[in-house]
Amino acid sequence: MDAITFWILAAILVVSSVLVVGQRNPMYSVFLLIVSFAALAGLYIQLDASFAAMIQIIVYVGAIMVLFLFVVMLLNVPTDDAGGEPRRMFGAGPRRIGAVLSAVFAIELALALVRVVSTPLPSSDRGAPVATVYDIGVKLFRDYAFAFEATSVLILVAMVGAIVLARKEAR
Amino acid sequence: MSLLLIPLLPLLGFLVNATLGRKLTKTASGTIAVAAIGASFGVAVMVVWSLLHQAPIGGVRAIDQVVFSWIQSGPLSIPLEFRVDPLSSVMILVITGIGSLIHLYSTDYMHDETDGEYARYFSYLNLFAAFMLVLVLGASFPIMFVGWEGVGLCSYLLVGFWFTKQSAADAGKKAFVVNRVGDWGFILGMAAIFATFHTLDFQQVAFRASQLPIETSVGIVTGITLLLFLGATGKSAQIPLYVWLPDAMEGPTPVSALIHAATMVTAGVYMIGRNAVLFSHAPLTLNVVAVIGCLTALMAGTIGLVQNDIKRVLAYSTVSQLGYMFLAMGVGAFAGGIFHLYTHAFFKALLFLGSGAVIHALHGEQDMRRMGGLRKELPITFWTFLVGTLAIAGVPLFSGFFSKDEILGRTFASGHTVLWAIGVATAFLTATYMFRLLYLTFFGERRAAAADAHGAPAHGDDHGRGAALSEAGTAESKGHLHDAPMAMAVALVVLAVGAVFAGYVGVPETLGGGNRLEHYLAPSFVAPTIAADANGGIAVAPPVPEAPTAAEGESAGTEWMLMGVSVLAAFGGIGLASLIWFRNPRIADTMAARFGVLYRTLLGKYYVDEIYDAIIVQPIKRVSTFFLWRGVDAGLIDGTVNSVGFAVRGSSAVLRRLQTGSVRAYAMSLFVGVIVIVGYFLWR
Amino acid sequence: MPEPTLNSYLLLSAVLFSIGTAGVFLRRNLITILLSVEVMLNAVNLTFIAVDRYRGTVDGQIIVFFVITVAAAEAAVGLAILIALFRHKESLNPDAFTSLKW
Amino acid sequence: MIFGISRELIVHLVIIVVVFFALQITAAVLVYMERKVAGLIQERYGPYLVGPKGLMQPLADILKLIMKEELRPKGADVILFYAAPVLSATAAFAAFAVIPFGADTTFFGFLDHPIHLAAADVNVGLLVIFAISSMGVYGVVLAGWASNSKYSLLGGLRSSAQMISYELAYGLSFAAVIMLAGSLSLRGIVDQQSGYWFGFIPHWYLFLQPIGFLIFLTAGVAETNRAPFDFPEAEQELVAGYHTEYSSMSFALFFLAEYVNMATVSAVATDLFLGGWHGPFPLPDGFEWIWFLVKVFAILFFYIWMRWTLPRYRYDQLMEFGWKWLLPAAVVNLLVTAGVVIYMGW
Repeated sequence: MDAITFWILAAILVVSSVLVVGQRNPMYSVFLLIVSFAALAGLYIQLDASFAAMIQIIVYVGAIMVLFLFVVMLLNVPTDDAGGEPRRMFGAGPRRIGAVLSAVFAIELALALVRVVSTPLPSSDRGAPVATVYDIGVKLFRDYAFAFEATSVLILVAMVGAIVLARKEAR
Repeated sequence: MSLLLIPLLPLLGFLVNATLGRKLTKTASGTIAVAAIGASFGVAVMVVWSLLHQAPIGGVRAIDQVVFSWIQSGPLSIPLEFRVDPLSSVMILVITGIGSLIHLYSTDYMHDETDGEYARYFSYLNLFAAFMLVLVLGASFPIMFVGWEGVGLCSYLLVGFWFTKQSAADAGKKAFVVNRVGDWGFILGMAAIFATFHTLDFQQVAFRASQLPIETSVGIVTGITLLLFLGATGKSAQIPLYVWLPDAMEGPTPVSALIHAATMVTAGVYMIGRNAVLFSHAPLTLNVVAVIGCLTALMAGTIGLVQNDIKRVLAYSTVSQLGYMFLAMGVGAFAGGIFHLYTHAFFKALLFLGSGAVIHALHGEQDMRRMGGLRKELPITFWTFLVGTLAIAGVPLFSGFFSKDEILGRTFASGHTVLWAIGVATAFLTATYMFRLLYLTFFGERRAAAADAHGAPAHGDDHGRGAALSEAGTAESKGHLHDAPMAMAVALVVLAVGAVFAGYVGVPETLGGGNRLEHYLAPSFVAPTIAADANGGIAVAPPVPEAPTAAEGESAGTEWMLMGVSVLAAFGGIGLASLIWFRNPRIADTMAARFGVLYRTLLGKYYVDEIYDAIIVQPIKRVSTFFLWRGVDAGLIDGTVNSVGFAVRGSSAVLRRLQTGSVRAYAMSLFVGVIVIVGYFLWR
Repeated sequence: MPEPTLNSYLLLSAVLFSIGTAGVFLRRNLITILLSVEVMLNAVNLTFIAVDRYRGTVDGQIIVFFVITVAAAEAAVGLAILIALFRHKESLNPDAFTSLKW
Repeated sequence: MIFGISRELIVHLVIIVVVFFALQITAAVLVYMERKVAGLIQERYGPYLVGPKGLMQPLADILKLIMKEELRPKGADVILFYAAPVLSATAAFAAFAVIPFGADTTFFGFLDHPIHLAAADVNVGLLVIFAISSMGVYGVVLAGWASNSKYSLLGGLRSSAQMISYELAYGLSFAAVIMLAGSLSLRGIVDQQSGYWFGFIPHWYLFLQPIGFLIFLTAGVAETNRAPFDFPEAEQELVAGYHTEYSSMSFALFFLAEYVNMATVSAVATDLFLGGWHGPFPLPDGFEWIWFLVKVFAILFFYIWMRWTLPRYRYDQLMEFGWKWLLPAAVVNLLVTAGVVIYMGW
């Protein structure tokens, strides 16, 4: 049962991600990315991290992606590389190099993983994740309290920065 | 009572006035300043009181306070430590007491300034007080040096207070630069002391010095003391470094009174007193000190005789009085020197403030040739001034008499007959030029118009309005002049009282006084029999012989004789002065004509400034222009800097190619790095 | 169907990551590039969660939250910049913004 | 065991089917209710021709919609255009799946173990609801964008902006309740609300969280784009907002979605604040869900009532209200609750 769901979700995940990248229309990319996030959330649930899964959906799908969507609608540049004539030096050449590089990287990672013996995950009792939520809360606000506060500051700064940047200069 | 408070209070005053002075009204900033110094006077009094009621420990009476450990490196350990002993107790009383009076005086005197300037003035004044107190309270050389430099700075700031006036700015610069020479000596001295005694604490130094034999020939102690004395000459305007003091008169008159008469310039004297033990171990230096002091006294006296600027006359008299003090130090009459310092503080401050009142009344007129006949118009000023004059002239029963006589007596006793003779001569001169000043200023008729005919320059004391207002002054000078206003009057009167009675703490035995001040001060000038050593422990020293107190070896008779002589000198001087400038002023001009060369030499202050300029300033200027500036700075340093710049520019011209500006290119390079690293870990 | 092991998760995330990088290098549209970056972030998150599960801890999840938070901030600022750029050059092609300043 | 299928499984499937259809029926009922109430409020009869008292009216509406021609504006993005309504409808239904609507029951001994009355019982239920409702935005946005028409686009943008802004207050009002109950599971929360104070006041969070409840309702209204916050389809300004270009079934789906969403919000409100199936007086075992139904419909009625009595806000006012009043209020409420929970040790 788990195995099947895993492979299905994995398939969805990979395919949709590939499409996100392969897509010429940013609108579609956004939606495909949402799909991949949903699949990812499914995997999280598989891994007994339902809380993380929900956060993933709420924050990523519910907020970040909407932001992207807005920008896409706002700028309304559906097709890829609209404007900005590609210059010789940054034309197709380096992009191919980039593709090669990432392929190499993937192979490297694969090799690295194949090296180590494949360890099966410890069998999980589908115990109440609520308890986990509790644990997470405790850990987050005890051990990671500082990081938490720091992040809040970060968010604030980002907010201000975004507003300042995107605001039309009043002249 | 915390010693720290004493310098801290004025410092606070400074901070307040310096930070929000521009916002404050004159009344406010003035009040703050006066309150600050006044409070610290109160504290000082309490401290001294408790000191007086303290049982001497091993002959030493002192209150110590370590604020915190300031410098701590290897063998060198300098706590920020304050110490009050009899010597410094006298000093702090003088500084805070007279300081307060002068602050008070200034509130009226500076009243024509704008609020901001007013606050600036008082902040400087407070800062000065703070540093001066640090100087005298410091328990070790470095602390003293902090104060030493601090007062130098304040002197610079205050002399150049009206910095928009070229002469004032220059005077400030001059004061500072000349002092640097002295400071150089002081620093070297400090270094030598540390090298020799491995400590910088006064008591320690005194204690360890007392272990050494008295140097008959030139030795390390002599070297040290000479260096220190160089510092002293700088601060206290002695030959060869006295030249800055007369010019310092460009500053506001109260400043001259506080810094250039009562306190700062006496720092040198204090410093020698503070290191009495050290100096008394170097007889050679003592002689040098005595001679220098004596010569300075005479020289300044002679110059003072012919000056026409009221403040300059006072300045030179200050120099010569300081000479007296050094003379005293030189002949080992440390107590005497401090005694004179103390009385001098009163009457010289009084005289300066008096002259200030006159200048104030005449709207910045400083030239005595344009004064005269002010007796009736400025009664308070006149009477107080008169008291001051009598005191400085050494007329019996006035404070100056006792201290001066003390010095002369001790000089004679110590066998320096020549110096004694010069001293007497100087006393004569002092009386003369002081009464000349008195007559020219307060007696006879107003000569403003006449002087205008001479077209004598008017030294504007009031910033900006200088010349113009002095004209105005002369214009309305025929009309009624206003006497010193309230605050100024109070200060004058109080100081006058001081000038009369200050001397009575040190009436010599012969007059049945039983020289109390001297006995009180004596412990400060001998090595402590028990000195707390660096690490707070106790080191027992061999008991040193009791300091030479009053008139040993000389009979009461000789002392009466000496006194008679100096009194004669004083009255002789007064007589001569009245003969020339009171009876028929004509004589002055005729004499000036007859001894033209001498007169011009004196008027030109022996051309010392010119000589210095020729043999020191100009060469230095040339060297720095052609070698240091053109050669080293422009050629070497700038050359290096520029070449570095060019190198960078050249290399960046090449490296720029990497800076494509394409985000992707950067990301790619970064990513290559990632791949390489991962690869390394794979194939390792 | 083999049971998913830790490695299968890790491999999956490796693949995702590579896809993300490929996207960053291949696309000529800033929006898509940002999306690719998100993909990469999520690949990392997946590893965290997987290892978390493997070691039976929750720290990984917490780190994931932080990653998500940072991603949010990044997206906000990134998009703001993007808008500003677009206003300026009417283009979203990263190669159009090589002048370093204007 | 029937045909080798365990009874639990059967019951589960039954429940799912029931919920699914119940929702559609609810929607239908709501349509009728809406028109009737509107009529009454406006001093007219409302539907009365079709069937007794116009009871068949919803059916007629649906038929009409089905018969209509499916229009698609030129230059619309085909895939997304059709994906949009499906997405929103799916989201709407999915959200309801995790809502428990009755006490555990064995169906009068049909089962040997009592089972939960819910399509799917998740113990992070609230988060799921929150997540899915946040997904609901996409249907609208998508519709707005895909139909390639300025009215739709504006409507879509507006509604998404509105939903996002109000989601915060929405979530925060959840959080307060979660704190009180100490559980993320709706069932757990409902169970916390059983019992009475002084024997007669039911132990509902409504009484502990009055402000929270108000915030929740307001935000809920905004979430579902209902009057007075119905900007996405502000007729006077945007014709019909994001579904201007939709017709026939796809329009019906949006319509359905809207009403199901209303139902969901009301159900959540019931579970969170009104003690779910715990009523002022207990009902016989196996019938508690009636209380649930009653409360849900009460809230729904309130919705409709509001729609026909309140005028529409202005958009900027809406945003201002959301950010400057509702959100701060929610935060304060949360903080106070937290303080109480900590210091009273509830």
